Amino acid sequence: MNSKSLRGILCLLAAAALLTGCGSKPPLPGGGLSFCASSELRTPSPWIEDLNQTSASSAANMFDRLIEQDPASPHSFLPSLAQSWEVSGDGLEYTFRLRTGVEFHSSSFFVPSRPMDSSDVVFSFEKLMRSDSIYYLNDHELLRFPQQSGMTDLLKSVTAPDRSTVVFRLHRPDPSFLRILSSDFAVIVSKEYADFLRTFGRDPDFFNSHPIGTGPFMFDDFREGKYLRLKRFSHYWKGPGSGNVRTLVFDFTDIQWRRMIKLMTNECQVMNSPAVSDIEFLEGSRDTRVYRREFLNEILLAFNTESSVMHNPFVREAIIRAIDRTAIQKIISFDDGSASDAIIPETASGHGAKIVPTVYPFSVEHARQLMTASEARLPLELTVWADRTNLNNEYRDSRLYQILRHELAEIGIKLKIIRMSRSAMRNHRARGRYDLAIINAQFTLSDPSEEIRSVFGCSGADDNFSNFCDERMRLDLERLRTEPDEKKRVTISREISSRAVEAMSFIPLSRTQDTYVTRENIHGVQRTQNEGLSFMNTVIGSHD
Amino acid sequence: MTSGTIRHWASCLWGTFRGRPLFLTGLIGLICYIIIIAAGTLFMGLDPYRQNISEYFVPPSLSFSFETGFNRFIMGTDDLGRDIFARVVFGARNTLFAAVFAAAAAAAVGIAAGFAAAISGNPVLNILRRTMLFLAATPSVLIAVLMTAIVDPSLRHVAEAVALSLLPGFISSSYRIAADELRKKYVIALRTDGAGKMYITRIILRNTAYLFAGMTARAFSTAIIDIASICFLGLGAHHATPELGLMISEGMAFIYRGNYWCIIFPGIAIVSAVLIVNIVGSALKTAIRKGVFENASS
Amino acid sequence: MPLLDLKNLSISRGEGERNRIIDNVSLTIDQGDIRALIGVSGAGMSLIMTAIVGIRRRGLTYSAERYRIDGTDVQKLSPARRRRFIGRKIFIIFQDPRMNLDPAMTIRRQFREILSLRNFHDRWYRYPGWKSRRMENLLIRVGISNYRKVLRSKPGELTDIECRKINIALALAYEPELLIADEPLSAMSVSSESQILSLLDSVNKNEHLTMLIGTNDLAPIAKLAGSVSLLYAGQIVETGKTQAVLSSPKHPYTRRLIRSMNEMGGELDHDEMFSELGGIFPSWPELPIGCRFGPRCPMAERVCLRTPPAVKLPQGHVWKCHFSAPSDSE
Amino acid sequence: MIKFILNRLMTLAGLLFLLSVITFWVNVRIYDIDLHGQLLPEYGKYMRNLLCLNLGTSDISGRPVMDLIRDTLPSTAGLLFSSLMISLIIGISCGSTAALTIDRTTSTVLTDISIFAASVPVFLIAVFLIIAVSLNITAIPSSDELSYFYEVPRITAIRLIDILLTDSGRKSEMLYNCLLHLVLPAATISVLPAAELTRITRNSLRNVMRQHYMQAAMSRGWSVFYIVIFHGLRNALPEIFIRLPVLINLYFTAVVTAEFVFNWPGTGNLLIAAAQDRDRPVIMGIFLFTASVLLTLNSVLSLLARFTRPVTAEQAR
Repeated sequence: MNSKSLRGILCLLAAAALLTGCGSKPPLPGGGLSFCASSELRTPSPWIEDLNQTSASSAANMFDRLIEQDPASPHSFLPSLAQSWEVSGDGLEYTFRLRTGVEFHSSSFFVPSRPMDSSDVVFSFEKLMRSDSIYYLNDHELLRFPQQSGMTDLLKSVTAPDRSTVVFRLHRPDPSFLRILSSDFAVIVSKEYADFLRTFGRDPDFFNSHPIGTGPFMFDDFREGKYLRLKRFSHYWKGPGSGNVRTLVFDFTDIQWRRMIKLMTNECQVMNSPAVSDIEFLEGSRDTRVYRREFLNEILLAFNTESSVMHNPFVREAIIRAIDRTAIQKIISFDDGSASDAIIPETASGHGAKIVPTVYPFSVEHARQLMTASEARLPLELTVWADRTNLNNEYRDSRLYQILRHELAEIGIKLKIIRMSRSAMRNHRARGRYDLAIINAQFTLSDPSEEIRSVFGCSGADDNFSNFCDERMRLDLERLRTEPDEKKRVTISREISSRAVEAMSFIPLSRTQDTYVTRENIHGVQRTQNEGLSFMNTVIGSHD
Repeated sequence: MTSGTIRHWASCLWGTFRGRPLFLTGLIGLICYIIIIAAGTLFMGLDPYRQNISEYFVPPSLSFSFETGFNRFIMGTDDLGRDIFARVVFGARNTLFAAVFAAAAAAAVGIAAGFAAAISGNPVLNILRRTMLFLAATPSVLIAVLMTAIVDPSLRHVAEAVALSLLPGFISSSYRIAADELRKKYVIALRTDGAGKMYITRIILRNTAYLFAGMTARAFSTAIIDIASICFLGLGAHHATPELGLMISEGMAFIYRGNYWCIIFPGIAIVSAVLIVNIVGSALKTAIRKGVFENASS
Repeated sequence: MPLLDLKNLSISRGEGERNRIIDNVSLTIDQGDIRALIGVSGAGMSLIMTAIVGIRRRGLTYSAERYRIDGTDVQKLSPARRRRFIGRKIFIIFQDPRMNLDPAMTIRRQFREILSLRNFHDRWYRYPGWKSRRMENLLIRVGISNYRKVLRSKPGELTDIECRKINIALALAYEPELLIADEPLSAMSVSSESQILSLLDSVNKNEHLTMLIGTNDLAPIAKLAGSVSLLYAGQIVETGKTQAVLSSPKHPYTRRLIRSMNEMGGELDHDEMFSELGGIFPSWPELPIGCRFGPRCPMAERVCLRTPPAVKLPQGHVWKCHFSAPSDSE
Repeated sequence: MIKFILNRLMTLAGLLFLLSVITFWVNVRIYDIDLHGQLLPEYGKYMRNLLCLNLGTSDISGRPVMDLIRDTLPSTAGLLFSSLMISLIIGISCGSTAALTIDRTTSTVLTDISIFAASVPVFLIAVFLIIAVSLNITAIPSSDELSYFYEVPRITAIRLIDILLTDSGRKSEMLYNCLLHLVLPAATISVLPAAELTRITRNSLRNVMRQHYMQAAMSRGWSVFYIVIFHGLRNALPEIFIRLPVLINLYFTAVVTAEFVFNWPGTGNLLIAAAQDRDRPVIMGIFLFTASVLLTLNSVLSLLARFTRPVTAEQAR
């Protein structure tokens, strides 16, 4: 009676099944490599981005710098776009001789008419230095790299005596200037392109959203919060290189487990920031390789000293003592080291750094007494802002929050944790009501001064979520800005951070070491100075 | 209430549950569920917060050895070494309490408003009822999201959002039921006999109670699903709170490594709760209908 | 050869004699005949009619010794072919005239559907627009003069009598060999009843359409039907030519029926007659063990309550009773 | 009939007004707007912004909310449409089968499956699909709309259509990739509505099948398929339409959850991200947008239910 209708339904189902498809694996399109990055970019132009691994990687692959750090010895530099350079006797004048015949990328609407010359270099740096420059992304955004590196204060002028020579003049001698120039973010862009765009009145926005550089990969497409796609640049001045990556995609995936799934299902071939507890698993897996990174990622707890409750130092000390930071360190990073009060470790070797014994040892009893002494009304409800993006990962964060909540409940403090992105935190800071903030700070061990000045800075524009600043810190920050010697800067940085801890405005919660993971068939991913990943010489091997 | 009526209701209930194997299964499931939750939260000394780093990702097992006795973690542990069984028990309690609150609040307010509109015939209430007909499809997730804009997310607010989303449905259907009933001959007869509004309300309520029992049970199961979904999306309970949806959301972070037990047990807890509520709800509906309209002896 | 030859149709709800809702009903209808099936509602008329067209109800088991239409053994056909075959031969009209028509479709579309889905391979009138012409003709044929408006309307906008006429017109459009009508006269005024009766009569005479008409009232159909079958509690108690049955009823039930009809000038309906008889009309699951009319029969004897009666068939007049020739004196 | 439409339109307008009042009140609460007794001018300003489709700018990205919605809506529409098709086909065919085979194993099995499926939260289905499908068949991806390696020009903004419209050499490859990305989210979204639709179709079609006109049509020996579609479903439509608002709710939750889990670049994902970031302008904007769409949809559905309902004899008189 209804065999016919059943048949019809079966046909429909079969059609649906065909439509959804259950075929074999599609071939990876054209030597494509996908990098699942833990943080997202708002523009494809690295010089107006937060300094993190993703922006450093995009800068490293799309652009070139005048000079490069020698991978073999961290304090010497190799020529890149500059063939050679000289420093004047007083250390105030740097003269660079440029490489000739370096071609810029071309795009669908712009074809460069000339190779790179000195005017491009001058333009690239003036654009960063000038505060009245039109290359701001948004009026509330800061030009991140030049401000953090201190270049704006250091650089007096950039001039081009002839087409292949550039002269940098400084306000004061600074030996770290070469380091600034070799930074991934000190990129050279095309002046001709900017002029071309200006004739159409599309200069700042198009320049930032469709960048033109000289690097091994050229810009192809960008979608905010989703991806950045680069194509191999066939006329790269260093030659084709040994890599076979033709299309490079930065897949912005801020949720950690999704990065992992993408890596496991080969949707991504490279990812960064795996969960610490997964590293063991990943190292054991046949499909993946783990590369540890020599880089320090610190989770700091900032006390908002302007909040009415946190103004009370007893409460702050009670909180510090109530947190078992050794346990946190163990849980978050599976590190057996003991907790430390020092934000910058004594030795600059990163992992396994010697750690000074803590001034505020863990003691719930003591914390309870302090709470009684503080005469705060219990239970105390505190609002915590937590940094959601940047270098952290979901997994670690939620664990951290749970531990904090658990431990502070012991001394009668209830936490209300609100997670938001770093930029949201920054935007809400002025009018926000928060008591504590959990932030992720990322220090380059050789020169942590940039991040130090951002996190502990005294001007309102910084990311100082404790709002704490006394005269000594102000002086130290000023010294840090002007100090030419790299080693001394590390010392000053350490002083600033220990002062912040002493004043109980900040406390380090845990220190992690970030890593990146690749599929087993990916070889030759290189690290750059600012811990970006360069895929120029990356080889995608065959599956087996 | 005399002993006769108690016996009558007891026999109706028992008769219904005994009548169909499905109902009986549901009843047994319900009893087991309640016992596990009550025993787990009150007597077994389980602690859903206790962390033990050295025993993370212990797989679930029922193994037994003479030295150590039964495996301590029958459902395994999560990444912080917390007992998943304890978290499931407390999570089920939290989720179900929130769902009970949402369904009960929506039912009480909704039925009262719907009846008031139908029986009083007040035009203002009638307009309200009409608007509710439109709002009946407002998704709870949308209300929960709106609430995050005003207040900080918490399980209580999620329950309130779910109650709000269930309310219009209750108002419009209780209005419809009451209006239908008012048109029936026996009510007209009562009216002509001069019965008061309160009396008529009571009679109608008694005669439609089985419908409302069914509706409330359905609302309860919807509330369980919605609360779990909202918490899964991260708009609900705080991170450490044991909550079934949130546990699954956190367990997502380990599925690629095969630690499925972080997800499977909360998942089973949700699905079985919903199924049990649905089954027992329809059994109750049948039983109440039997109790109101049939004689106990028959 | 009879058009419909149905022998010993039984429809039962479970095992055993007493669970047979329809008990060994046999119907043979000759070409061009009108057969009236008479019984109260609940006697099983609808069940028999739907069984003939192949609609089965849930929970019932159907069996028949023989079922032939036009000489073809329907039971030997595969289910799909059986459906198509019966569908081509028989057209059924259910009791409620409006519910026979799809409420969501205009009358025109329903005509069109019937005219398209019935395969008229050998028909001459396949010129363009023949369907419209045909449906208009048919509507006029059944006595609907405002056919344009009717064709445009949906069933909900029409009156009962119009719907009945449309049903008959649809049947004519379908050109079946057997028309089954379930209570075509129920709940109608006397004038509409006579309209429908004369329409059915003329259809039978002019189109030679064989009919099986189920009704609970003998009087109006008596003039129309060539033969009648009386149904009581799922059994056919008496069958024969209308004339023969009317003049010499054999079964007590028939006699009672005819006597009351004569006494009251045809105005008496079943309810009144049975209130006179006393007792209640038996229905499943309380069917009597012996003769199903036994408990209410005025002339019942012991044997009637114990064993079912056998069928008596002298010359085409069939009845079912323990007493071979009941006297007229009763 | 016109009166009925007007009535519905008036109700809709009233509800939209109510919605604007609610969101206005929420805005006042969020931003601590000091009304100073100037309630009406403030509300007027708010309404003027709304009517100009000016929903404010995001706190996080600084982009206008309307732009964000315009960017993400096509992806959601594409996903919604494909899952709508899948669930309609599966739901209606399963429901019809169940209604036709009542009291047989097929019907029981279908009904049981649909009841069980309705007890499973949609996120569990999503998680299950990732575990069962994506981690085993690596060809089926678990996130995003299309592999980022492909470049599709933005014509209609719905990826699938855009791909069909392009004349790229890798068209078939892209189409295949796009469909593969669609598999898991669309499956996740379709399951619950399909189950619900199965139940709705089964119940209303069962009622219709009992009617005499259906039995008469069946007795005529026509194809069951034809009868079910052109008579059965046609007459079951009003009842299906009346119950569809339940489906809207299901679809909304399912789309939001699926977009969140599968990282689909749609409005639902945007909404959840905004809620997690507490990006209030975006939350309010999307809420307002979605709520007005849902309300409109609801009134359209009730109009449809009214128009597909056949005229009864009482109404005709």
